[in-house]
Amino acid sequence: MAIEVPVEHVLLVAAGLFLLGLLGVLVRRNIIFLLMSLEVMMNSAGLAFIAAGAKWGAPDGQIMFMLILALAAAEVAVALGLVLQISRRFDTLDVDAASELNG
Amino acid sequence: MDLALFWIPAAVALASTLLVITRKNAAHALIYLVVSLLSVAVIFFVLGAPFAAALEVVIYAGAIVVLFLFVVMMLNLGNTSVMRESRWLRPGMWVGPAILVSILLITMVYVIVGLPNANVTTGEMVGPKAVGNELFRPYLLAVELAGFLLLAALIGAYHLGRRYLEQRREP
Amino acid sequence: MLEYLWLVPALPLAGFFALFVTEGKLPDKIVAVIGAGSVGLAALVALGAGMEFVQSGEASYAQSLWTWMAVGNFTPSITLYLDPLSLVMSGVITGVGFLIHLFATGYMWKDHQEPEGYSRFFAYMNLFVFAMLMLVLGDNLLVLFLGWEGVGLCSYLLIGFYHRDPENGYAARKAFVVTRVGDTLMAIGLFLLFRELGSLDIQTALGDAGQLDAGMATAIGLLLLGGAVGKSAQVPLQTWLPDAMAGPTPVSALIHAATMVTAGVYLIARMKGIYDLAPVAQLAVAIVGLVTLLISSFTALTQTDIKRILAYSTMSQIGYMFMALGVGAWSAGIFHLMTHAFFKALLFLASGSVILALHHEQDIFKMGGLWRKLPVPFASMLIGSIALVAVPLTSGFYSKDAILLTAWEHGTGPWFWAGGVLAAFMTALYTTRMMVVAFLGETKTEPHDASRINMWGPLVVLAVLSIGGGWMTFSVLDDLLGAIDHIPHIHPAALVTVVLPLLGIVLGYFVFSGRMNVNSLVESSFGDALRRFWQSGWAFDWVYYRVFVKPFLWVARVNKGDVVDLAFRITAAVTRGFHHVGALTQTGRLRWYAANMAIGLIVVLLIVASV
Amino acid sequence: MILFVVILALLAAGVVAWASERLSKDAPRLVSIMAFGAGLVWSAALWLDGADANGLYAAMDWPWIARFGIHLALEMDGLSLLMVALTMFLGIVAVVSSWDEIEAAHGFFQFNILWVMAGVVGVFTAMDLLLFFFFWEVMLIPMYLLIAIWGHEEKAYASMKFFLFTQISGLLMLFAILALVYVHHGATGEITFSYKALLDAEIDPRIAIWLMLGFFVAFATKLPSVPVHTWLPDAHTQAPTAGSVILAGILLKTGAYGIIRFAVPLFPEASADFAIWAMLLGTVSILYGGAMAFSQSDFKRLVAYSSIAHMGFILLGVYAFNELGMQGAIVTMVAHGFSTAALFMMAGAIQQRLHTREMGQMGGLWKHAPRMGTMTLFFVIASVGMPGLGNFVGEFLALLGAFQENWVMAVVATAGIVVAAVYGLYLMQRSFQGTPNPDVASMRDFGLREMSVMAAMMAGLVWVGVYPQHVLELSNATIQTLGILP
Repeated sequence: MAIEVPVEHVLLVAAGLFLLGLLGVLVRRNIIFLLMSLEVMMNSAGLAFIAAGAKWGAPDGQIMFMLILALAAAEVAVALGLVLQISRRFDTLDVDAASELNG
Repeated sequence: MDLALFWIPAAVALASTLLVITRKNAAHALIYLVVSLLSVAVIFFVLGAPFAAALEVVIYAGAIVVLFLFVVMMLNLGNTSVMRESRWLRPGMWVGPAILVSILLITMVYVIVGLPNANVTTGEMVGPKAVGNELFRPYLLAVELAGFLLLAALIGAYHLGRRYLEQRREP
Repeated sequence: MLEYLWLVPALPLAGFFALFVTEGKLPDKIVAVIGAGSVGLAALVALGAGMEFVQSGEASYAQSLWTWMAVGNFTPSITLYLDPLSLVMSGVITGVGFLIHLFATGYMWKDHQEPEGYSRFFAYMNLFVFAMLMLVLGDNLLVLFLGWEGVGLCSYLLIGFYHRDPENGYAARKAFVVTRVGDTLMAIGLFLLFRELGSLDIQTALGDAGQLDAGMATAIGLLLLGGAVGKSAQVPLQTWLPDAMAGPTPVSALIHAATMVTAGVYLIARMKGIYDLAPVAQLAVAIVGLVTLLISSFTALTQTDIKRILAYSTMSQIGYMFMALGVGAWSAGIFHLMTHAFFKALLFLASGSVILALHHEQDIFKMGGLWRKLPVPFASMLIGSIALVAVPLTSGFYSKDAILLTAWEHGTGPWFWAGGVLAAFMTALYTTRMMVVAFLGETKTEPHDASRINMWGPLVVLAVLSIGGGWMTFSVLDDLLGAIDHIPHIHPAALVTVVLPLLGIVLGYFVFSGRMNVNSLVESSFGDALRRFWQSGWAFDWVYYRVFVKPFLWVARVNKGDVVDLAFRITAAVTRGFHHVGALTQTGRLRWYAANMAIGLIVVLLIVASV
Repeated sequence: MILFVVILALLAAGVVAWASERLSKDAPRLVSIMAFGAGLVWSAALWLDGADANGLYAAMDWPWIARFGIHLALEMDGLSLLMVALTMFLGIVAVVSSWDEIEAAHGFFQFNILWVMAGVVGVFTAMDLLLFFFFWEVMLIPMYLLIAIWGHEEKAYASMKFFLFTQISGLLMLFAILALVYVHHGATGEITFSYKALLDAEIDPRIAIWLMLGFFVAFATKLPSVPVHTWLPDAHTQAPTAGSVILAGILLKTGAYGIIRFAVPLFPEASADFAIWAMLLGTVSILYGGAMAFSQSDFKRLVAYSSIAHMGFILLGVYAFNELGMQGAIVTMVAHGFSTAALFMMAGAIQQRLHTREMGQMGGLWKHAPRMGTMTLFFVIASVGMPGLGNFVGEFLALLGAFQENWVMAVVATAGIVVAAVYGLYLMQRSFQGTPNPDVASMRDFGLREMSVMAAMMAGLVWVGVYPQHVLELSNATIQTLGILP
């Protein structure tokens, strides 16, 4: 079923996804959207790993992807908890409101 | 011709991602996110990683997005939030980040295209068995660490969320 | 008795120690017994030891106690050294010291501010006697220096005895600091001596002094003179002595007349071997003496405070001693030191009784007519005065005469003699003034004589010594310092020397009792300016204040915050500035950080791509 | 072995003191007193016992990090014994002086004191450069805490300043140590931090001068010498009394000890070339410290600046490179330990009673507290350099030694004793003499506890001043073995 794809193409797609995610992170102020964008970025990183694994026909890429997956799951769990706290404390989902770490 | 098998889901992924970051309604955005994740899953499959593709569907498109959905529902983001989003998302906001990102894009494309040799994937399937063999032998430590991480996240999320719920109940 | 020589300094030290550890809790009577008794016992021991020493016919006797410190070849030992010179000195210190202590038991009886003041006073006095004895008995210059600093310390403590008055504290500190300037010079002299001769042992150093070249000997001589000048209140370090009169009068008698201020004379006489090699330094000694002599005798003429008059008089008499040493009349100088101790102690103690009787009135112009009311003090003052003026047959006459006659024969011509005679005339003038104004005329303050036997007893003894102290032939020092030069008294210079002071008395009597009117002279603008100039002690204080004290105070005030710290504070401020700039980038906004990360990524990628 | 046990015992006593706070308020300081008392007895016993054939009183050498040639090497010779005994004695003084000054966290306070002292004992006995550096740091942090927690108004500023000065200069020393080991390794192929091995290291003179400076700067900062002295007045002024006593009595001496033990013997030629500058720094310290002391109106600050002046004599003496100067420096270390510790204790006692250190708010205190006045007078006189008391012996020997080497410098420095008289007596005048300040209604005088400590310090000063031979003999053995004298 699998086909031969130039790695460059996959990497380009991964880069595109990554940059779209980054764009979202930079533009959106709503934390929910921000987190979604982050998910996209992580996903693109996973894609790059898979591509690398496929290049060598080795399972390591998939294992890395699984680790990223675990990371993403953990991150989302904690981050969403934080979202709840922020929305309660600042009464908004504006990420710029939570700027108490300013110097 | 074969490349179309790759490029079609890729195009879908890119397009739906673009929609994710531009939607004003969080629920809509989530739907597009699911689409994006599913199309990436297809790409995985095309690249010969069926196990990863399955995980992508189950965990990403399933569990994580559902988690998002729960939160969106808990926060009760209705029309007001859509209007607030449109207030926050003025077109001018896009300019600066877009420039940054396009510079990055150009450099990345430059770097990727400039890679030496012709690199082509093998086109072989690497099934769950191979992955499992590798995962629980040399990468066992990584699995353990991931377990720790998840446990920590579990406790953290529980802690954060519980306080939220308790404090909500008070008034 | 000689083997008990160590008891001489040890007894006063023990007295000090006893009074120190009991913290003034002893009854005053016991304090008096300890304070005066310890010195009295020391005087007895000194007398016994001295008699045995003279009978033994030895040139010297040394008693080694222990080695102070031993570092390489520097091994000063604590050794007591008795020779005629130190014998005379310790005799004066313990003898006159005992009489003054005795007087003080009465003088200080209720005259102190704190309950423990009486005890404290005698503790300091005993410590002083100890230090002074170490000074004269020490066989090593370092031990001498121990005594030297010790007496300075006690002088400081006793001048500031009534410490609640800040003026007294100032006077005490001034005395300590000014003499310390001299001490510093002396310390440098010791360093130099050690470097050149490898020992601070006096006899060893004097024995090896021949190795010194003339320049080095002169340098050492001048540095030691610096020390002597400070301690003995000679020009240019004389300014502390008049202020030192802030102390109780027995202190002035003991420290600032009889003993401590003569330490400089002792030092120079002790180091005769060095000065013999350095004629320039010796001449400097004579010049210092002459200048002090003249300056202080003119100043004494204008003072109104009886103790200040006596203080300037002391300076001038020590000037005589310096001049004596400088012109080579070594024995006569020490002789004068001894007689001066007698009559000046007498004068101070007598003035002390007067002051006490008048409730601390020291201005002679507020006294007047006291001779009838206070006969014993008056008689004592009178005897002390004629000895001071050197009326023939008094002790002062013999010693001063010997000095002036040697000065007459000095190689540089009769200049020193002339200055000395002029000063002798001035001495007669100001002494007469003091006596006439304070004791004759009409009574201005009613006295209240409370003196008892322990106060007038010492006066009588000292009066006898002031008259008869010069009758015996002073020859104990002949072997050590050379015999006193006796010239037949028919010489014209001798005649002038004798007659001029008598003229001064007569003139003084007529002027100050009002029988001769000199108002036009005194009240002229020149006369007034001169009077004020003299009264200020020839403006030394004024100059020193502006040249030394004021700049130092200015620096102290300006630099209180430590200018060096500025360098570190600026460093800290610059760092803090960078911190503020850096903190501006910390907006606390997540997307700002993310954008910066993106920029950083671009930069890194560009660098990677361009390589 | 015993040395290691002693250091461990002090550390353990610190922990015990901290824990014993639960028992009672008095327990921690009793633990401290007993620990220091035992230490003092122990050092006295060592002294009476005498040294072995090598001039050592105790020694041990265990491998620590063998791979890098780092040893747990401790040795106690005459100088070390002298300094350790002083440390133990001043430990008692420090505890007594803060007896009822500390209001919070008694246990932790005593813990810090004991740990500083443990570090100090390590510094005075370490025979391995890295171990030395380790102890150097060990004594720094508890001291920082003492100032930062129990200090006065500006404790944060003062403690930070103290920390930064010591730490940065310590860093220079660490560089110098590592570079020295590296150079030695290059020459012999052997990696070792052993002091004795490095003593014989042959170093290119051009490098040696820089390495020597690394050590010198660290020690001169600790000493302190102008121009890196400015941490001292702040630290002293703000520290609690026990902190000041330890700082002045002991910590400054570690700088002097370091110069004598490390900076000079490790780089004899470079030090000889540098001697003139070090002597100049000493001279400047004497005069500048004295003048600054006079400027101050704060009792403690004045004493702090006077310490700087006294430490100048140490630089002057050590870099005179003769026995007289070296002995003078060592005697000064001991005598200054007594006299300044006593003055700081006095300052602390006054502050505790009057709640001020400003001399403008004192005056005429003698009326209320004649004992305190007498004690202050005694120690002021000692620090002014009165013969018969310890400071004189030290300063005179240092100056005498310096005079043989460079008479100009010695003459200028001698002027410092005049300045000492000026500020010393001024201190006395403004605090205890003069018109009694009407604002001071009464003041509790010293009791038996304070007086016994004061009496011990007075006895110490008189002992050193009248018969310094005991000190001189102890240090002489060390001076001869260091091999730095011509």
